[in-house]
Amino acid sequence: MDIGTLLSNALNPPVLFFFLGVAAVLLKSDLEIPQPLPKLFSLYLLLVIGFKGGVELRHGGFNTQVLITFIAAIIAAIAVPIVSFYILRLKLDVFNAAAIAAAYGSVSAVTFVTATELLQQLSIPYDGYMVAALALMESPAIVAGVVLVRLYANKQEKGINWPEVLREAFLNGSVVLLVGSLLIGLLATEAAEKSLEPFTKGIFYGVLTFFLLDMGLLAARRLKDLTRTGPFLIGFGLLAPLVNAVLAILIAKVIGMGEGNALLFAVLCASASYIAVPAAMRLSVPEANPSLYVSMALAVTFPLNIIVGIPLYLQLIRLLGV
Amino acid sequence: MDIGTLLSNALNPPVLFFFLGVAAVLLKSDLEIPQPLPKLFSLYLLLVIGFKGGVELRHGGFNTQVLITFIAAIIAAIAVPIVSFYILRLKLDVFNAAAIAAAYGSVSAVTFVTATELLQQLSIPYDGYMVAALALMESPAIVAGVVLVRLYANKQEKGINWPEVLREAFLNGSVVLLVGSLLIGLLATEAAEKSLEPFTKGIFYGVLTFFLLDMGLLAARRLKDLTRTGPFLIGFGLLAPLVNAVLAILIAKVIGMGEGNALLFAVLCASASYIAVPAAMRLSVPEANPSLYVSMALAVTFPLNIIVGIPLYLQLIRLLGV
Amino acid sequence: MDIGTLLSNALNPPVLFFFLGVAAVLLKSDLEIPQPLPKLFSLYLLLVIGFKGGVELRHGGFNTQVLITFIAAIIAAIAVPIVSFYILRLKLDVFNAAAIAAAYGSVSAVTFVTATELLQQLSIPYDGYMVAALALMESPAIVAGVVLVRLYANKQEKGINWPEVLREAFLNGSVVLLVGSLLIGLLATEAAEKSLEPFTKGIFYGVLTFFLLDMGLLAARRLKDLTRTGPFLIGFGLLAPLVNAVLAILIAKVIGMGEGNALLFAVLCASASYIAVPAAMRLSVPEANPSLYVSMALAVTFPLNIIVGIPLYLQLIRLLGV
Amino acid sequence: MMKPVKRIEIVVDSVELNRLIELLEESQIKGYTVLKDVLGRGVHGLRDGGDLTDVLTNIYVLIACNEDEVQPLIERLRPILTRFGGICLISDAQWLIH
Amino acid sequence: MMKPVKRIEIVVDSVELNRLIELLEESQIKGYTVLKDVLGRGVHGLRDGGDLTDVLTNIYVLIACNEDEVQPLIERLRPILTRFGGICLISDAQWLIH
Amino acid sequence: MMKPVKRIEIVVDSVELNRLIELLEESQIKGYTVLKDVLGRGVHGLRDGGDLTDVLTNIYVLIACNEDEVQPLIERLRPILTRFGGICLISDAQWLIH
Ligand SMILES: Nc1ncnc2c1ncn2[C@@H]1O[C@H](COP(=O)(O)O)[C@@H](O)[C@H]1O
Ligand SMILES: Nc1ncnc2c1ncn2[C@@H]1O[C@H](COP(=O)(O)O)[C@@H](O)[C@H]1O
Ligand SMILES: Nc1ncnc2c1ncn2[C@@H]1O[C@H](COP(=O)(O)O)[C@@H](O)[C@H]1O
Ligand code: NA
Ligand code: NA
Ligand code: NA
Repeated sequence: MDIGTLLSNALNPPVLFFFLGVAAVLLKSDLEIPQPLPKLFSLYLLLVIGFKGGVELRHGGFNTQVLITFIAAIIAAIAVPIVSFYILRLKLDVFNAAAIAAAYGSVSAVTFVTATELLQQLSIPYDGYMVAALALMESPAIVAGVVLVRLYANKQEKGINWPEVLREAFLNGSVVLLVGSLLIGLLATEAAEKSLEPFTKGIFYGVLTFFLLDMGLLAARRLKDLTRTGPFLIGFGLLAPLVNAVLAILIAKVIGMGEGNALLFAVLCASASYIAVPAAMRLSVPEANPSLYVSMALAVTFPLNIIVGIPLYLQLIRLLGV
Repeated sequence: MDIGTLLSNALNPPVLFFFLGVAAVLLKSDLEIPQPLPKLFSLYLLLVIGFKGGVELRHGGFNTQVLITFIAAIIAAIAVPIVSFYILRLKLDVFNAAAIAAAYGSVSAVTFVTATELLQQLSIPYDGYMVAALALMESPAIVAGVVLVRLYANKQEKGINWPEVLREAFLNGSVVLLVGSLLIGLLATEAAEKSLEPFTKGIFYGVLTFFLLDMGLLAARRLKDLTRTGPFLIGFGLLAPLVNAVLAILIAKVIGMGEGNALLFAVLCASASYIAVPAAMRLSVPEANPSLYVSMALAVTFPLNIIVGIPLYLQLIRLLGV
Repeated sequence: MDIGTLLSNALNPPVLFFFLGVAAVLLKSDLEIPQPLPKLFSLYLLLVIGFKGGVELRHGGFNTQVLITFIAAIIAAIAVPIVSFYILRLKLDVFNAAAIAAAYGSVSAVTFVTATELLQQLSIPYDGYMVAALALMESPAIVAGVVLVRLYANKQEKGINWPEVLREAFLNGSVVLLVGSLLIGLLATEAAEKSLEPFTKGIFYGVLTFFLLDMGLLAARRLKDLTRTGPFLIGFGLLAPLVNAVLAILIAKVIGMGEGNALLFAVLCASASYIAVPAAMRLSVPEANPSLYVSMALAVTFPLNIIVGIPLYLQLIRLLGV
Repeated sequence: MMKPVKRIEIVVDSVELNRLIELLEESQIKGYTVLKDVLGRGVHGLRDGGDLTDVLTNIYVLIACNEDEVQPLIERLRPILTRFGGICLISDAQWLIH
Repeated sequence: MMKPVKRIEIVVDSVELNRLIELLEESQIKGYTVLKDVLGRGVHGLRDGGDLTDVLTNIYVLIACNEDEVQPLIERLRPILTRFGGICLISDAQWLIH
Repeated sequence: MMKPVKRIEIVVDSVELNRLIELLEESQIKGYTVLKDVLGRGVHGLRDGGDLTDVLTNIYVLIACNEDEVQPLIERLRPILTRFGGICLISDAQWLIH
């Protein structure tokens, strides 16, 4: 493992502030970032990630390589929840297994953007359309989760209330904001892009840093829930991302993605959703316990990815000569 | 109609994000910007609009042209509510007629600043003192509204509680912040202005964009109220701004305002207040139904102005060779 | 008194917006900055003050002068509360005397940063390690306050619950954020520092200005409490800072601090805490009345320092040829 | 240990906050609890808070007082409720003397 | 002057807000009060709101209604409480007629 | 269908939140509801929340429990109320069994 990238990643202010948040909770400090401030940061980040993705997409262009990447993304977003569901069913009831599987089939935009920041620092190029892949991978896992519940839960539920499930999966707040901003980025003129730059580029890294301080606070508080859930779930939260990342890197090699895109594709498969999926699961699979799937995605998988995962996957990509 | 300006205005990120907000509500998405985030944006915008107005006012200077413009502004801010009141009385009770008339006699700072952004994009010059005109037109309509209620409502109310009414009109939060920031802009040194620029100029367009996403959400939610109020009020919400704008443009031509100032004057007359006036009306005219005058100003007149109005008025000004 | 510096300080946007906040409350305007917006500003300011301090500390270096300054800071942070306690005991019960003494022994980061802004405007150099002195002076006064209560309050309380008191003093939210950000600033690379600049330097002065508008509102609202407490406490709130500043300036002269550092040291001694200490006092000395020590620190000492104090102490430093 | 008290609950348009506090002070009511950003629906329509100002929000006030303090208070309260709307509920409770 | 009413208090997962409002409208309940960002603990564990979304928060609904309106309402309410959890308390109060 | 319960309402300085939750857990109280940012006035003066920290705010806690759980709870609660102030009201209600 090339300690250099690992260390340079861990010494990035965003990751350092994540540690500060965790430390504050472990030291029982009363440091707190009250609602709706976390909501302000996550809305800003989704808006800017989408908009910048749209702008880069416009510069880029569309070719078969882009299409193949999108197809791979959608397949991953359906395969991961199905495989995860059967593994989780070893120890969990249908509802919780489906909800956690949906979370791990979906993605975390902030993990994605922490990876793009690292790529920029190491000046490794990547394509704008990867943000579109991010948007594509948000929702399918939610539908997969609900279908799995209907298939395996006791049969007394008639069919699936498809309109509501699809609205929950494809029209929840984060997806609408991400996809909407992406489309607006596509339509924006050069002048508009320029006048938005201090907002979308200037303060972006600073707001991301402030947000990761809050994520550290939230993750550390969720840790207490996890201690009660036992080793199996923590194990899944650590292993699933690594396995998913390795598989993603292999697929990337097969499709011939560049180094940057491969890392982003691995991070999408390895990251779990803690905003879009929990919001959807509460309505479609209310029997599942939110503190389980939120804690795993936020307190185990998110820290794993931004501290160790991202540099590790990059290392692996270089090893396999993608 | 020169489609060019209309389209370039509609393709501006702020307007596009307004559409995104409306679309999110129509698609029943749970996208939401919880209080007090909208308050944060509107406080920031008022502070920056006022401060920048003061700075430009200092650079500008004072001459008879400025004085005439101010007089025209005050006359408009009194004439519009009186005329609107009698039109509204055709279908509405005294209280609601007066409250809506006051809203349309007052102004919307965000509509004003969307117009200044368009003028900057088309590099059409305008004067700093127009922000002072904006400030002058905030309050008179509130006083007019209250006076109309006392005159026409049943007589059992003795006189007008002038201290409270004047405080409500001239000392409500938005007016104090706008006028206060304007005065501070006047006093600020070049160095202070410079060190504030990343805050007042840099992120301004971005925060305006974020705010219009929220305005889209609020406007679309208010639309439901309007469907119940019937066609007359929606008609008034669409026609009054156009009529007021045409009259304003004629006055601008007579006084000899430049193209930029004429557009801003038209926008001031055509825009309706959804922050200062509702806050004042609730105390002085509690019998009026806030969901009526808020919905008309926010869900009908505001969208009309920023999507179609502003480019249309500019077109008209060029036609009449102002 | 050189009116120049006094005026140039008072005409700074932050101070002007403080006056605007006070004026809004005195005019009974409904201008309000609802929670948790003030919390957002103070978290941002603490994070940026700490981070920038850490960055400057890294550039600086460590020598005996730094060590002596730190020792002087800690001694002041213990001496001030003890002396203040005995003075306050002339008129107050043990609990309130200890709580107010602790507030005046501690510091206000925003007063500190208003002074650094003035130094930058007058291009007077100062050292990064002064932020470390700020951090060092946050907590000792809290411990001193609690010890004084245990010594002088009726004896029925057995000993001091040291773990809780120390956690309250050294691990409360503001201290953890300030010290944490300082350490992260020390570790940050040049590239990271650069990409954070629009956030830590660009919008800093603007957010400080917005924050002082809110401080003006809060200070003016607290004034009503003070009128009930009587002249003694208002007198203490005005005199203690001046006396502490003079003593600090004498110490600075003895230790041979530069002009900039001497001003900052004086401001640290002269400022009182209205965030960290109140939060700690509520748990360790619940018998004290928060509206007393919060109002004195926020409505008397803070305005005194930023309007008159800072330029006055600078004047004094120049007079004594520090 | 315990004393019987009356629980008065008031939900009214948030614009009435200051007027209501003055009224409580005039009726020598020294203790009350206030909740802000309260939503709801009533005769005056839906107050879902969905607005830039707190125009469309209510406040909830809880007052525990002795039986004899109820009458003077609700006499002062009635004109406000008639003009600005809102509701007032009165129920019984025991106050823990400490 | 006063009329006896029933006070219905409901605390339920905030995700149920829309469903609950629909249910009130179906039961011809024209007046209700809603509090958001409510925390708590129950059979479904701790809801401390500590999250990026309002996944871990409740809502509190207060309904003052006549005795005869209670039965139809709680019959519609029961299936929601069984499926999504939450509590419903019913107490007596006097409504100030104004 | 319904069972009688006791409604305990507590309003206390928000700094007491953790201590109060511990106390509830010690008294085997498994269900409670908490409201934050509560304002008010009492013996300790006005808490209008107008401050940079939540120094000047209260919390409101609602506990529905059986009659026999009331005594142990209020015995533990009394010392907190005496030292830090606040109020505790106890009233009757019916719990909807679902
Ligand atoms: N029957 C009721 N039960 C509970 N709350 C109510 C009731 N009626 C009105 N309210 C509350 O009081 C506010 C004002 O009522 P109104 O003046 O009737 O519109 C409403 O927005 C509700 O929050
Ligand atoms: N005994 C109780 N007393 C007061 N509130 C309760 C009680 N039980 C549950 N709650 C509230 O109802 C919410 C959902 O309850 P549950 O479905 O049992 O988890 C909890 O988060 C609490 O806010
Ligand atoms: N009589 C009362 N009725 C309702 N709330 C009260 C009453 N007395 C006190 N409170 C609440 O309890 C808090 C603390 O009370 P105290 O300790 O008496 O200052 C106050 O800030 C109010 O929110
Ligand atoms: Na994934
Ligand atoms: Na107008
Ligand atoms: Na000090």
